[in-house]
Amino acid sequence: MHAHNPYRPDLASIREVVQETANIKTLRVVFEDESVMHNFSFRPGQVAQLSVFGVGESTFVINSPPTRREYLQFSVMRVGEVTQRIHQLNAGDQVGVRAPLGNGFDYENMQGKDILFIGGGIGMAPLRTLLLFMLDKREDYGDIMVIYGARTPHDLCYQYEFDQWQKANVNLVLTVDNEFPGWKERVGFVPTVLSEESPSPHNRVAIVCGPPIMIKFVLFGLKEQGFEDSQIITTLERRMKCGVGICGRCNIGAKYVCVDGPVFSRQQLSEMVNEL
Amino acid sequence: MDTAIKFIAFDQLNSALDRISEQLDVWVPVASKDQKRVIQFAPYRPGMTLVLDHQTTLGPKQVVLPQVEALFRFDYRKSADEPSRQKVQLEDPHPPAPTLIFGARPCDVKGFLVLDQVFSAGPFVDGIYAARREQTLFATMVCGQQDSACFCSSVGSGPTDRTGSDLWITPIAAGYVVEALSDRAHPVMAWLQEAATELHVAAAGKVQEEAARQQVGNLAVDQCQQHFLQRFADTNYWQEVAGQCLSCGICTFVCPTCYCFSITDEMKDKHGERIRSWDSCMFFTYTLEASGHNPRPSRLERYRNRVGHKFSYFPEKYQGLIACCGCGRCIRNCPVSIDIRKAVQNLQGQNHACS
Amino acid sequence: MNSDLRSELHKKAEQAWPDLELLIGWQAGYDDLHTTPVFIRDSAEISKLIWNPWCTQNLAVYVAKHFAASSGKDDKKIGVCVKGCDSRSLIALLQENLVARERFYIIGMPCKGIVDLRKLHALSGAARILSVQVNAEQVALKSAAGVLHFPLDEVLMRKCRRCRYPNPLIHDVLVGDPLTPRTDAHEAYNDVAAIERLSLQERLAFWQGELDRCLRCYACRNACPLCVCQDRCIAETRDPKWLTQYMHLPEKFMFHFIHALHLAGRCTECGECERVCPMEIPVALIKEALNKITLELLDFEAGLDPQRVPPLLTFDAGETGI
Amino acid sequence: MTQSHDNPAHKQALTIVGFLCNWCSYGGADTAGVCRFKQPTDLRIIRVPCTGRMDPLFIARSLILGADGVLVSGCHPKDCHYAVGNLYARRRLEVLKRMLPFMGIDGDRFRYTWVSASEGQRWQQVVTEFSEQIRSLGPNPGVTGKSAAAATA
Repeated sequence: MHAHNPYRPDLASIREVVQETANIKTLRVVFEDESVMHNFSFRPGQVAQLSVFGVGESTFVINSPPTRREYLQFSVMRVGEVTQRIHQLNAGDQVGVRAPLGNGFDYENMQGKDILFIGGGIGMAPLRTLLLFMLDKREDYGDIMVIYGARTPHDLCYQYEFDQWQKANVNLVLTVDNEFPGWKERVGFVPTVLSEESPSPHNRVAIVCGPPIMIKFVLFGLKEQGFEDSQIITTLERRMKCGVGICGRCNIGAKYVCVDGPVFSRQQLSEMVNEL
Repeated sequence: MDTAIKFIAFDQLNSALDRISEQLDVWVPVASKDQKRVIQFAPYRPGMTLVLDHQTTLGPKQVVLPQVEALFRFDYRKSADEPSRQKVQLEDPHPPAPTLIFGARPCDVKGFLVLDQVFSAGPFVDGIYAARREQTLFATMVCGQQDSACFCSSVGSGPTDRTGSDLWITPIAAGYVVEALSDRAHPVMAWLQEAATELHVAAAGKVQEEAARQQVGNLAVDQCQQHFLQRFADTNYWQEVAGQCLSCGICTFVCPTCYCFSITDEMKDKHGERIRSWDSCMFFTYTLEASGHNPRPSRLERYRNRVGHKFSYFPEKYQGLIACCGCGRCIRNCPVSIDIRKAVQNLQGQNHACS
Repeated sequence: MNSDLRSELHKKAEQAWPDLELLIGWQAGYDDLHTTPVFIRDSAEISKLIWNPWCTQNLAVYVAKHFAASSGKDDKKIGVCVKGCDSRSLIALLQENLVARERFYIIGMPCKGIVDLRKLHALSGAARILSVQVNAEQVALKSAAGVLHFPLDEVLMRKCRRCRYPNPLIHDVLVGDPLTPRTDAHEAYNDVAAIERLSLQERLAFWQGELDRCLRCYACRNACPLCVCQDRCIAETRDPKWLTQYMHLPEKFMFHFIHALHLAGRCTECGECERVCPMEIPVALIKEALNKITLELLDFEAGLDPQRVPPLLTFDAGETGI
Repeated sequence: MTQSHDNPAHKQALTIVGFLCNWCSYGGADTAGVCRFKQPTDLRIIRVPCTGRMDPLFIARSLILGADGVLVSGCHPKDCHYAVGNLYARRRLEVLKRMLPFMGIDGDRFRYTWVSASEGQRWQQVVTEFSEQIRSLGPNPGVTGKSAAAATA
């Protein structure tokens, strides 16, 4: 980040583009200035503003972990003007990156605990960061369970990594909304699968990210399982512009999602005004 | 160093400003050519007629936070090593020139004290704003004109509030008495030629006293921070105070303390700018997400956020500072005469039956 | 006079109340010179309703939204108070099937004209206005500088001085007696004609000078009862991107030009766009010019006959001359 | 669409934007080309599905930004590929044409006309006439604000 001009991105180039699903691409990006790349540090869960000059900027979580520093990875779902353009980019193309922004996950407080990741669709992206970070420090954490759902098997991101996750002793539960030819894993919505699995809340942290409707029912489900508000972590999305707590739009009450978030515990959310 | 109190006779005002504007960029309140009641700050040019006996339609906010400004420029150029590729070059905006805002009101200056928190208090500092703020001097005039929409005394300011000003102007029968309030004012004082006489100073003292006696507005804002939060979910209340809102941007655009902005890229051919432009929390698109979700979809939520931001969220974040300067512009200019004082005054009290 | 009409309004509102779920009217604003719309959902609040020469807002602006939100449960209607000009906006909404007549109870207010605050302020100069009394055709303005008297006509809004329809063209009940219109259609376009007398260059310079003040606050758009797509406006969409966010003249010019063109054959000349503009840009003139064109070319005036279709929403295969 | 050129020397070449309906006038222009009818070269053609697609915005934007002329051409009335598209269009276009001068933009810089796919000769005539008309009007200053009096006194 530029101290005098927090709106000015650092130039970066795309090293590789991975087509995850029909409308999600993953970009692997390196800063052009080697010293920027070398000195770059961040917490899992922190975000970046990715720009295409002439089109605009959008916010994405850095979904590569801080422990793997050869590139920064972003997964981008095509929904609006900027993401449309990002999807047209190829390896070698230039982008702007302002990072790290936001608070990131409080992983220190998760050490020694069992972890439950619950993700839906593109919502797996922030979870992947923390998951890989934990896998790189596997001994610091207890059981790791991942419940990951998408509409169809084709809508699951990071499929090429599932094997590695499982090899690292991750209990990976995959589910899709409806029956699908050749699909051998679970079928049903994430909240249903959660109640079927019914993981014990004892000494466990649940980290939830996905579409608003999924989050709503998962939070309800977790409550039923006996999870306390402080054991439930989620990430919020808001329309952002500046990313540095100035431009004003991403507030929920006095909190700005861009600097005070995007990671909030359910406890924190319950203390904020209800304007999601 | 010239620390004497100065005097500008009415007929000497332009020649004084001519001298100052040779050294600094000077912004003054002037009436629009065709609509005499539309008064705005504009760069001073010799011969201009200043309007100093009316509050301006738009405060001087735009001098430090222009309605549109470039955050940086970008240019696509052919890459030297790979001619088929375009490489981007970025360029920061030019540093600002020293500027004097002449003839602002205490409420106008109070607005900047609010903006300063947002742009300069961190965690990130907006260097573009901070540099311009650093270069800007305020010659503020004691305020003798209040109307039924003014309420500056209610929000910790008042007609003689000198906080944040560098020079202090008092209009008397013969002209303007000018005092320096900060060290930064001394060069400007030196360019003013006529020293004030004892009579001038005494007359100015009278005007000050008279203005200081004015209690402008009777809104009580203590504890509005908590009262707002208690009122937050009371839909009937917000319907009552802002059901008539048209969701236009007037209140935010004329507000000295509203600063929210949008950032967009504008490009022509291979050159462009990332600009910031005033945005309004009253607009539907302000919080509209690409997915179509909008956390503040209706006018009530947006108005509630505006009140909350000024009277609850802001003081919560910045040591009790209320993000309102009581200038009354939002009330005066609202097409449907929504009164933010009423919205704040009634926060306290029983949750509403649909009255 | 006003107090009689006010009690008549209260009485008629009381009578209608059993059939209403909501009544939209005017109430006192933050001072004597300002009124603000009120949404009455409880008969106890009917006493808040006022009627006087300050009731400036065109309440038809709220009608489409409340119509869309209303369930129409128990056949209850939405009541709305309209002046002559406002009633035309309501008819225009009916013409475009944006609202349904049977869902509304229309309280018509024959109107002698609304006071233009800007004219009052111009008359009082720098002196603060302390009070204003309107008695029949006379106005007494008391300011710090003294009391001024002048004819009411002198301080009426521009739209009122050219008003052809002081009586609501559509109503379920009238408050007060119908009034005689003041001008004929020919004189109504005097202000447009004045601009037309300028040379092309002068007209361009005039509009450039006026529109340059625009802040793009979009109050003119949002106060318009017929600007029904305001949350999806070309002024703000980025895709397609018709306008940049720059404050350059072409952007402002384009916005106002298109805003007016979207109202061609639809604008009912309620003048709200012009009244609400904080920069006092005479934007209603642009729409009046378009209305003059649609009147001459297509023999159509918006907001008169609920059965007629606005001319640009239809066609006539047989028409000649275009 | 083209922004006005600041340098008058560039103005030798005119910028005329032509919006041609896909079914008639675009074919007409093609016919004129195939028949090798000589035409002025100032017209930049944008193909639209129907003149009914013509949002007056396209024309206003072109002229505001300094296009020297705008020509809209479609099927003859009652001959529209979509039956009635051009019947809607002609009302809109006529209203726009009469509106332009009120805002200070010369209405002669805008013309709408009907040319069928077989009328190559007519197309040649329309383009030639319109180009000459625009040439005689000279460059369009657009709405740049440069000639506007300063907003404040």
